[in-house]
Amino acid sequence: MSESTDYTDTELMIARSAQELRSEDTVLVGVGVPNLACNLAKRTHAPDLQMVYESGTVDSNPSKLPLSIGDPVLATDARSVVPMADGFGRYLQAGRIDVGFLGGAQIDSRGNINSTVIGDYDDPDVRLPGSGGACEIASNTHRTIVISPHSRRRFPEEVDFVTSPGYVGGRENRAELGLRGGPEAVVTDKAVMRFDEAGEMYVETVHPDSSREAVQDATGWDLQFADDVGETRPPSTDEIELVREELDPDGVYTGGE
Amino acid sequence: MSESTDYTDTELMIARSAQELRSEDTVLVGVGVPNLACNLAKRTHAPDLQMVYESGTVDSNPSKLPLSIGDPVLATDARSVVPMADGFGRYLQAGRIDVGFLGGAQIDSRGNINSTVIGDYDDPDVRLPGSGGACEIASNTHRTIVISPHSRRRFPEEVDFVTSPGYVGGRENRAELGLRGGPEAVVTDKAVMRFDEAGEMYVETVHPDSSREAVQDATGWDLQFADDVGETRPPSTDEIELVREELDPDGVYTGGE
Amino acid sequence: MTRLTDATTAVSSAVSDGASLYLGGFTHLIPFALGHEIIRQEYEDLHLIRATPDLVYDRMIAAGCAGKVTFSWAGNPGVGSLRAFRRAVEDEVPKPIEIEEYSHYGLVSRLSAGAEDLPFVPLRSYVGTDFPEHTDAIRTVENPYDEGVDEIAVVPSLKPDVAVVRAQRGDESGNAHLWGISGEIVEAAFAADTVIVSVEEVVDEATIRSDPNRTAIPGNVVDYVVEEPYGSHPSYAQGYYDRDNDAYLEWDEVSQTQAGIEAWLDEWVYGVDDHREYLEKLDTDRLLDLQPDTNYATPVDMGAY
Amino acid sequence: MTRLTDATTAVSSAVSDGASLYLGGFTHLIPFALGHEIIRQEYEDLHLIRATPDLVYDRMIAAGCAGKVTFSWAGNPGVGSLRAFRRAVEDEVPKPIEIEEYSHYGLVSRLSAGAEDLPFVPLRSYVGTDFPEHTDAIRTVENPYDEGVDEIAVVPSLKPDVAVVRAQRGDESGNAHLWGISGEIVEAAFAADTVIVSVEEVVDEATIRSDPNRTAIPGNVVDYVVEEPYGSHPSYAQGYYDRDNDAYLEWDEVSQTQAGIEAWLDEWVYGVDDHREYLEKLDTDRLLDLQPDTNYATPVDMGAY
Repeated sequence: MSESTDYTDTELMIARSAQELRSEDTVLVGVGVPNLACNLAKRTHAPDLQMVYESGTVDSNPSKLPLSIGDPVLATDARSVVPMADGFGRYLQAGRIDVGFLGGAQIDSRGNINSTVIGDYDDPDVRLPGSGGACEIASNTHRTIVISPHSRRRFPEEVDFVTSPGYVGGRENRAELGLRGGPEAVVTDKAVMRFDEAGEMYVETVHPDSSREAVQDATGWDLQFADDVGETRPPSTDEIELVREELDPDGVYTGGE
Repeated sequence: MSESTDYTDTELMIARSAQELRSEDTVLVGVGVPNLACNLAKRTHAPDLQMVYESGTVDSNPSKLPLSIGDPVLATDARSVVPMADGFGRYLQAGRIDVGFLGGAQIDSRGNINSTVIGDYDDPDVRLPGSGGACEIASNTHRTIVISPHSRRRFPEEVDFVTSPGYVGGRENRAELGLRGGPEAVVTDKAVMRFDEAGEMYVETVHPDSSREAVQDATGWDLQFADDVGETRPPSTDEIELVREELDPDGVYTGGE
Repeated sequence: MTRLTDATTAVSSAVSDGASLYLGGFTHLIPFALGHEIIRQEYEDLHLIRATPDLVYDRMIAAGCAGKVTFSWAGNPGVGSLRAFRRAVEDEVPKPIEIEEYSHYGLVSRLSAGAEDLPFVPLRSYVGTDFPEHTDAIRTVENPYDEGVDEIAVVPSLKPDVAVVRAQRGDESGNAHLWGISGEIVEAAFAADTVIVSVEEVVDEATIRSDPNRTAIPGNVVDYVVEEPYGSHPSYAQGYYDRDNDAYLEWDEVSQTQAGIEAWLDEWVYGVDDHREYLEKLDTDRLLDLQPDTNYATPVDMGAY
Repeated sequence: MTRLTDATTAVSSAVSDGASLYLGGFTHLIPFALGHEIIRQEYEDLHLIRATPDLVYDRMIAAGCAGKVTFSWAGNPGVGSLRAFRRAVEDEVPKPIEIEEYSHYGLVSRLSAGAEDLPFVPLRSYVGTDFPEHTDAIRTVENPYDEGVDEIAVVPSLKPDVAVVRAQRGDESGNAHLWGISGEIVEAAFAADTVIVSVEEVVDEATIRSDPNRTAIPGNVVDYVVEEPYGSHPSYAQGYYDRDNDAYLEWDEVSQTQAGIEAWLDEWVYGVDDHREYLEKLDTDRLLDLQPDTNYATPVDMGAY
C-alpha cells in the first residue's frame, strides 16, 4: 500500500483512528468522523467489525452515510435493533462493547472529557450539547478512542466539566471506582497520544506535517513524549480513495476543513 | 335468567367469582378455574374484559382452553405479547392490572395466602409449587379474588408461610407498606367472604346447600358474619350451559369434583 | 373503544400550561406535527422532556412555550448547535429556562423507572463525573451485597404528565406497531399519565393482533389516537420516509436569530391551520425524494391453534 | 462466523459438573432435547435455575444431576405436582437438593440485573411476606428520595454459567428470531457466560436481518447453535407445534415413583442416542396432531434506503 501525500487533517484522523480497530471488535459508533473511521476499518483490515449505535442498532450495515444516529439506514439490514434502554443496559453497561469513539470540547491529561459546558455551569460561556451517551461510552467500553482537533483551548490542564470519565485519579483509581477500560488513544490533527501506567497522556507519534513543538504549544500542560516518539504513518492512497469516493463522496465530513 | 338447580360446587365458584369482574377490568388470569371464571364473565356481563397472563400476553383471545399460562393460544390473536419482565414491571407493578385471581393452600383471616409450604420451610410436610407470580399479583393489583375449597386445613388461624400478602397488619398497615389494593372477595364452595374496615374476613353470603354452622366448622378461627348475611345467588342455567358446552366441554376443570 | 381524534382536540384535551411533556422519538419518529400544534395553541411554562430536544423543542423554546427542559443531548443531529436552546440557556432569550441534565442512559432509566412505578433504578454511570454536583436527582445507594461496587448511582422515576409518541401503524384503540429505532418511546408511553399516539396509518385491529410481539404500545396506556401521514416530517419514519435533511440544514440558518425563528414560525406554524396545510406548502418533489424502496420483513407464522 | 454444531458437542463443550445452568422458556419453547442430552452426559451437582422447573428439571433432578434448584414455581403446569422435585425436597430422593426460592418477578429481575451487569435491582415485591426470612439474597435498600416508600426490596444479579435457550429460527451465527411468549429467555441469554441456542430451523442471515426488531437474541451472546426440529417437544413452539399434553399427563403417572422415572429415562433418554431417535420413537400421529394452522403476521416494510 503506497502512502498518500495528498490528504487533509481530517482524512488523516479518520485513517489513523481506523487503525485502532480490530476485526473482532464491537464498536459504539458516533455519526461523522467516527462513522467514517469505522466504515473505513470495515472495508479494509476489519471486515467483521460490528458497528453498534447508541440509538440501539446492532451490527448496522448502512447502505449510505447516516444523517444521524437515529437514521433508518442503520436499522434496515441490521442484525438487531433494541430499545435504547437495552442498548445501554445489555450492551454498553454489560461490557459487550469493546471500543467507543468520543469527541469533546475539552480533554485533559487524564483523558477526562468535557462535552457539557465551557465556563461556569450555571452561567455558561458556551452551552455545549451535553453527554448524549458519551458518559456511558467512556464508563463502560473496554477501550475509548478520542478524536479531536488539537489546540490549547481544547487541551486544558483541567476540563470545566467532566462529562466522560478518563483515568479519573489514575489507572488504579479508575478500576477501583468500578469503571471499565479507559482511554486508549487520542488522535488529533497533530499527533497520536496514549496513556502511561499512571494514566497520564503521552505522545506516541507526531504527524508528518506537525512537530513536537507544535504539539506542545497546542496543549495546556507540560505534555510527556515517548522516549521513542515516532512519526505517524500517513494514510495510504487506497484509504484516501475509499473515503473520498465511497464513504463520503459528497465531502460532508471531509470536505470542509 | 333462571336459576339453575343442577350445578357442582366448582361451577358455583366459577359463576360467583365471574360476577366480581366488570367489563372495564383488566384481569390477571391463572389457568383452570380462574380462566373459566374470566371467560364466563367475558361471554356474559363483561364483554370488554381484558385478560392478561403472567407469561406476558395482554388481552388474550384464546380460541380454546389454554393448557398452561404459556400456551400459544394465549399469544395468537392477543393485543400484545411482552417479556415477563415487562409484564410484571410495566403492567403489574405499575398498577395497570385491576383484578388478580388467586388460589392457595392456606388463607388466613387477613387474606394472607400460603402457596409455598405446609409445615416447616426447611423440613416441609408438603412442598407446594411456590409463588409463581402470586406474590406480585397480591401486592400490585387493585383487587384480588381468592378461590378455594373451604376446610379447616385451608383456613387456619395463621398460615405457615405468607407467599402473597393480604391485609398484613390491617387495611391501614397494608397501604403504609406500599402495597396496593388487597383481597376483595374469597369465594369458596360454602360461602362468599369479604373484608371489613380493619381488614378482617367476614361472611357476606352462604351458599344454598351450605349453612352458617358448616362455614364456621370449616374455618380455623371464630369467623365474623355480616349482620344481614344472605344466601349466595346460584348460577343461572345460561351460565352453567356456557361452562359445560363451550368453555370446558371436556370437563377438564369442572368434571371431576 | 375508539380513541381516534384530530390533532387539535388531542392536544387541547391533553396539554395545559405548566404541564410536563415528553415528545417521543430518538431522531426517528419525532412527533413534529403535534409539536407544531402545541406551539399553535400557545401553551406556556411547559416542562419539556426529551433525550434529544432536536428541532421540535428548539421551536417550542423559541416560541416561548418552555419553562424547563430535561434532556441529555441538545444539538441539531448531524448538523450542529441547537441555537434557540442555547440562546435560552446562555442569554435568557426569549425567556430564561431551567435545565435538568442527564446522560442518555440516565434519562432513559428515569423513564424506565416511571414505566415500572419504581421509586428509582440503579445504573453504572456518573462515577468520576461532575453530573451529581449539578443534577440533584442523581444520588447513590449502598450495595447491600458483597459482590460488585460498594455504592452505585441511582436516578428517580420520571412520569411526564403527557407523552406524545409516534408509531407507524395503530388501531383506533391506540394499539400500535412500531419498528426500526424506538429509542425511549415505549418507556415514556408507559410512564406518562396521558398519552397521545400519532400514527402514519390507522389500521384495523386484526392487523395489530396478527403480530402481538410488535405491539410495543398497547391501547392500555393510550388516551388519544391521531392519524397523521408524514406527521414526523422533517424527521424519519422507518419504511415510510427518510429525513428531509434540507430542513435540518435550513434550520441551522433560520435559527441564527430569534427573529429568524419567529418569521419561520409565522409562516410554517402559526400561518397554517394544521399539519395537512403544512404539508401542502412543501414542494411535492421534496416529499417524493424521501420515499425508500419497499423492503418487507420476512413474516412469522403465529399459528392458529 | 458459524457457531453451528450438534447437541452432543454443544453440551459437552458448555456444561461441566457443578455448573450453574439455566434452561429457557416459560412453559413455551422449553429446550427438552438439550435437557435430555445433559442427562445422557450424566453431569452432577448442577445448580439448576428456572422460573418454572417443569418436567425438564424434574427429570434432571430424578436423574441425579441437580445439587441446587433456584426457582419460583415448581409444578407440572396445568396438571399438578412436580413429583421428583418434591421427593428431593421432602425426602432427599434420589439425593438432597438445596433450594433458593423467589416469586416470578424476583427471579426474572435477578436475570435482568445479570443481563445489565448491575449488582442488584429494586422491585416492589416481598413486603409483608415470609420470603426474606428464607431467601437471604432478598434484601432492602433505603429510598434516597422523598417520593415513594422509605425502603424497597432488592435482588442481586444472577449470571448462570450456561444458558440453554430456544428460538424458532436463527442463523448459523446464533442471531435468533423468537416470537410468541418469550418469558425470561432473553434476559437469561444476556446474563449467562456461555449460551447455547437451539432452533427449530437454521435460516440464512438475510432472513434475520430483514426484521432486526425481532432478533431478541443476537449472535453476540451466543456460543453454540444447534438445529433441532421439535426440540421443545413435549412443550410448545409458537407457529410450529402445540403442547403434547398427553406427555404432561403421562408424566404425572410416570413420576409417582423414582423407579418409574428411572424406567422412563432408560427408555426415552439413556435408550436413545439423540433427539432424532427420541422423535422416531414417538407415534407419527402424535406429532401430526400438534400442528397449528398457518397464520402469518402482517409483515412490516423496513424500507431500503
